[in-house]
Amino acid sequence: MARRVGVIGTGQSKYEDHRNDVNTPELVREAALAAMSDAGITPGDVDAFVIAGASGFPEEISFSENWIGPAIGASGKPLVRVHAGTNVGANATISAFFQVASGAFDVVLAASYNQRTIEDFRFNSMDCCDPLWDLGFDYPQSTLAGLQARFYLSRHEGKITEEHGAMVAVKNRKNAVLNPCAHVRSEITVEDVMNSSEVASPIKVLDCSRVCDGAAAIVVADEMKARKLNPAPAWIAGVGACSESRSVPYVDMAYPESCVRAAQQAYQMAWVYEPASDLDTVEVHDTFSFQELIWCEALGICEPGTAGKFLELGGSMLDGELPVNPSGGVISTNPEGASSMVRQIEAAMQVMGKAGDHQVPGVRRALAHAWGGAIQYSVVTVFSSGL
Amino acid sequence: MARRVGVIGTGQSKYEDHRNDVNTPELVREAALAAMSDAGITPGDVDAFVIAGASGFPEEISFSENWIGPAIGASGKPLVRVHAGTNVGANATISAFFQVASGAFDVVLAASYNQRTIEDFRFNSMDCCDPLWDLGFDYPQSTLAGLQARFYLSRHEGKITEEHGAMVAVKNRKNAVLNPCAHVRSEITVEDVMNSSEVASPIKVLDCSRVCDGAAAIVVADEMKARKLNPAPAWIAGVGACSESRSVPYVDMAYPESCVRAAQQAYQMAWVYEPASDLDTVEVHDTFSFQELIWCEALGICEPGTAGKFLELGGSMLDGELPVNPSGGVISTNPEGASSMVRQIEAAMQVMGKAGDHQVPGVRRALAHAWGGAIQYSVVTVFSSGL
Amino acid sequence: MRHITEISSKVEPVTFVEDELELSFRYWYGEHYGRFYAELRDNRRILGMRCEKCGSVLLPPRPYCGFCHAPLRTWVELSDKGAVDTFSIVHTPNAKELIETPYACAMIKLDGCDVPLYHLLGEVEFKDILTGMRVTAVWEEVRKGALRDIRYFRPSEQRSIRSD
Amino acid sequence: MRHITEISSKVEPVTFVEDELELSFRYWYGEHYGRFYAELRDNRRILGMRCEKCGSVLLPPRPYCGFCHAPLRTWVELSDKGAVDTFSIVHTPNAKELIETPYACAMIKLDGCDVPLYHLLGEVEFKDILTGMRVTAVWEEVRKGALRDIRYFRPSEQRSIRSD
Ligand SMILES: [Zn+2]
Ligand SMILES: [Zn+2]
Repeated sequence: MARRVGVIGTGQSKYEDHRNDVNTPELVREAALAAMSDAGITPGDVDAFVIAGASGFPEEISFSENWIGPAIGASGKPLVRVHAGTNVGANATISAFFQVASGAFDVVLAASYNQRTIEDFRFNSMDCCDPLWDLGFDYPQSTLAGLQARFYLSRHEGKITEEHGAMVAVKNRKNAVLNPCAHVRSEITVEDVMNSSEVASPIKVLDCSRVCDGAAAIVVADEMKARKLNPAPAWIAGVGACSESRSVPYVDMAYPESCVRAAQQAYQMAWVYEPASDLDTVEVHDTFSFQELIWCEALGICEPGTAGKFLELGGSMLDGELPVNPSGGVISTNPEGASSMVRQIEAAMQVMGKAGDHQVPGVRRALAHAWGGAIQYSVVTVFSSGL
Repeated sequence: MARRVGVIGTGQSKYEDHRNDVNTPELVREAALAAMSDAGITPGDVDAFVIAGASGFPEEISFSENWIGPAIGASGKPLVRVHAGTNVGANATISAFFQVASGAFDVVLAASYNQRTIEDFRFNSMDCCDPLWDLGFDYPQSTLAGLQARFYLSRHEGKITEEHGAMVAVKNRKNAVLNPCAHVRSEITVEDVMNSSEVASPIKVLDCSRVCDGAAAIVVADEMKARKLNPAPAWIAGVGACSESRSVPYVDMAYPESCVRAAQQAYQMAWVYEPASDLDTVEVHDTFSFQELIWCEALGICEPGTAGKFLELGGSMLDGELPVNPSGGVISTNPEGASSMVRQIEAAMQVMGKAGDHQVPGVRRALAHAWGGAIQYSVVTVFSSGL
Repeated sequence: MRHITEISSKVEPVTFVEDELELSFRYWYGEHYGRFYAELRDNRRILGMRCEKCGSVLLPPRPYCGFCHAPLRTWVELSDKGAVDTFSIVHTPNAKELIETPYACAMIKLDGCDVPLYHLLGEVEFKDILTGMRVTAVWEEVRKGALRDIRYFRPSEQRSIRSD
Repeated sequence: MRHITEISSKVEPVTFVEDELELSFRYWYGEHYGRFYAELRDNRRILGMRCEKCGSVLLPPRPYCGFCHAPLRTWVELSDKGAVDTFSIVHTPNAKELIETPYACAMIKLDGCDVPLYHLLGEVEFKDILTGMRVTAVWEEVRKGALRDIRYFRPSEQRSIRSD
C-alpha cells in the first residue's frame, strides 16, 4: 500500500427487531455520530464518506446519499456508495481504505445499515436467483444455506455432524451475553437447537441468525492523522474481496473459492503465513451456524473437515487458542446490510483492546470475514495493532 | 496521489433503443472485451474489477457480480460494485482509480451498462423522491429538469432563453453525426426543438436525451503498466464527487453546489486554475439540453448567465475555443447507467488523440462531468496527456 | 453425451423471461417528521426548524441542519403562503399515476423559510403562472398526515398579498 | 413566524408512510440461453457447452467459460439423469409462493456435466433422500421453455442406474 490506514473510531446503533422509533437517516446518524465521537472528531473533520447501500429491495429508494447524507454530515463532501449483498458493509470499509491509501483523503467515514421497509420477511433475501437461469425457483438465502450445510456434512461424513452446527450457535449466543451491543443476549443449549423446527434441512430455526434493524460506522485515517487522534489505532493490514461470479451451480459450497481467494489476497498484504497461529481472533459471518465452520476452513484456520473437532476441543471458544466470534457473531446480531461491517468493528476493537467483557487478551492481529449474494462473494479484512 | 493512474483502454457496445439481441452479461461483455482489446490485454491481465450497478428498479436482480462477473472475466478476482444514480459509471471509474492509486492493484477494469428490464418507461427514473418527504408526488427526473431549466431561465432573464436550450441540442446532435459510437445520429434545427411537444415546460421532447441500451468499460493502470501498454495514456489528473444530500428543496438548481464542489476537488488535484483556458475540451452530462449551460457555469467554464452567449458565439462548437460535448453528448447517446462513463471515455479519447472525426485538435486536458440522483450528486474527472 | 456442432434451425429460440413483483414498503418517520405530519393533519400548521448556529429555517424538519450539520432543537411555525421559486407544466405521466397530466408543479418558498417546497399549483391557468407569483395553500378537508393534505397552492389575491 | 419551544402533547404523531409497487420485468435471453430453453421445450433436450480450453462441460450455456474465461463454441447434449450432490427439505415459504412448502430441492449433477443444477425432487419420501442418489428428470407435458419444464427429478429405478 502506498499509505498506511488505521481504524480510529467505530460506532454501532442500538439493535432491535425493528427500530421503528427513528427513520433510516436518523438510524445511520446514531452509528455515525458514535463512530466520530469514538474517534474524537466531528463531521467537519471527515474528508469523504462511503455509504453502504443495501441490496435493491429492502430499500425502495435508491438514492441513499440524498436522504442519509445530511444525517451523517456528508453534505457537500466527496461521497460514494457501494452495493453488494450482505457483505456490503465490509466492502464500504475497504473502499474507504483505498481512498485513504491512495492519498486522496486523510479521514473517511464508512456507514452501513439495515432498516427493513418490506413487512413480508420473505422478500428480504429473495434476490439470489439469476434471472436468466433459476427465476422459476425463487429460493431465499436460507435454502442455499441448507444445501450448503448438507453438502459440507456429506463431504466430511463422520467428522462433521449436525450437533457441530448447534454447538456454534450455543458458543456464539454465550459470547453475546458479554457483548453489550449484541441484539440477542440469552444462552441456549445444543438440545434447544436440535429440537427447534426445521427451516431448510439440516438447518433449524436456532441455527439461523435473527434479522434486526441497526446501523454501524467506522472511521479510517492515514498514518499521521491516525497516530494523532488515537493512541492505538487498529491498522488495516490486509484486504481481499472476491466474487466467484459463476451463478450458483459452479460454487463449491463446502470450501468456497471466493473465500479462499479473498483470504489469500488479505494474507499476502498482511504478511499472514499461518492463519491459525498468526491471527489472535477472528470474526466470521455466521448468518447460519454451520457457516462458521465452513468459513474457518476456507480461511485456512482449520484443515477441511476439522473445524468440528477444533470447536469440540474449545479452540474457538472465548478462552480458546483462536477465539472465533467473541462478539457473539452474526447469529446473535444480524442487521443485514451492516453485519459485515460489525465483524470489522469487532475485530478492530479486539486489536485496540476495547472489546470490554468479550476482549480476547493480547490480540495483535484479528480477521473479519464477510459473505454475500448467493454464497459466492467473500470479503476479508485483517487488522493489526502494529505496522 | 500516491501513484499516478492512466486510462489505457476504453470500450463501448453498440447502442440501440433496445438491445434485445443479447442478455445483460453479454452486453457488458461486449464493452469490456472492446476495452481490454483497446488496452492490448486479456481478462487474465486485469487485477480487479468494478461494476457500476444501475439504480434499483431497472434491474430487479441486485447481485450483478453474480451474473455479470463471469462475462467480463471477473470470476475469482477482487470485485466491488458501486451504485448511484446516472453518475454511477463515473463513480465506478473513480473507484478503480483509487484502487490503483492506493497500490493495491496495477490494472483495474470498470464497467457500466443499461439494459432496461421494465417495459413501462415511467418506472425507469422514478426514484428521485425522498420517501419521508415527497413520496406523494412521485416525480421523475424530467420534472426536476423542467423546474431546474425554468429556475435557470428566471435567474438570468434576458441572458438565457429557451432557444439557447434548443441550440445546445442542435449543436450536440450535429457533433454526434461525426461519432460512429453515437446512438442518435441525425441533425435537427432550432425550429424542430422549439416546435416539439412539451414534456415538462420549458423542456420539450427534443431538449431531452433518448434513453438507449448499451454498455461501456474503461481500463486504468498504474504509471509503469500504463507506459508499457500504451504509448499515450490519458492520465487521470483529478477527480471529484459531491452529493449535496439535502433532499431536493435545498439545491440551488441553477448553480448546483455539488457540481461546484466536485469541480473544485478535481481542479485542485489536477492543478487547473482557470478552467476555461486550462481545459481543451469538456464532456458534460446533458441529459436535458439546458443542463449543458448550467453545468458549464457551475464548472467555472463560463460566468453565471453567460453560457448562452458563449454558445451563440460558437465557443462550445466543435471548432470553438472550448468545444463542449464533441461526442454529441448524452442528448445523442443515453445508456443511463453507462452515460457518465461514456463522458469519461470520450474525454480520455480526446486526450489520447483517438476521437477520430470528432477529435478536437491538440487536446492536452479534458474534463468529464456527470450528475445523478435528484440533481444533487455530481462527479468530475480531469484527464491529461502529460503527468 | 453427444456433441452438437450446428444450431438446429428447427427450434424457435425463447427470447425472454418475464417476472412480476408486488411490493409494499413501510418507511418509519421518527419523531420530527411524525410531529410535522401530525400538525399538518390536525392543525393545518406547517412546522419547520431553525438552526441556532447558521440561522437557517429549514424544511423538512430534522434533528440536524442540512447546511451546517448542527443539531436542531427549535421548532418554528411557517406561513402557508409564499412565492413561486420555479415551476413547470408537466405532461409526462408519473409512474404511479398519482396526478393527472398535464399539471403545474412548483418549488415554493414559504414565507419565513429558507428552502423551497415542491408542490402542485391549482386554480390558475398554466399561461398565467409566473416565477415570483404569490401563492396560498388550499387545504384538503380530510387530511391524512402527508404533504398532499395541502391540495395545491393557488394564486393569492392582490389584497391578501398586502395583508400578509 | 412563531417560535414553538415545546412539542404539543395534543397531536398524535404520524408514525410511518406506506407505498405500493407493482413491477413487471423482462429479461432478454440472447442466443445461447434462447436455444437452450427452446430445446428443453421442443425436444426435451438439455444442452450444455464444452470449453475446449479447460475441458469443462458447463451449464448454463454461455458464450464464455465461467472457469477459464475462454470463448465457447461447442454445444453438447447432456443426459436428463444424474446424481444428487446435496439436498434440503425447505419449510420456508418463498417470496413468490411458486412452490408449496415443505418441498425437497437439490443440486443435481447431470451425467457428463461438471457443474450441478438446482432443481426440485419428487416422487420420494423426504426421509429416503440421500446424497449421491441417482435421479431422472420428469418432464411436464406442456412446456414453456423454462427450467421448470422439468417438473422435478425422481429417484431412478435400480435397473435404470445399471443401464445408464
Ligand atoms: Zn445550520
Ligand atoms: Zn474453460
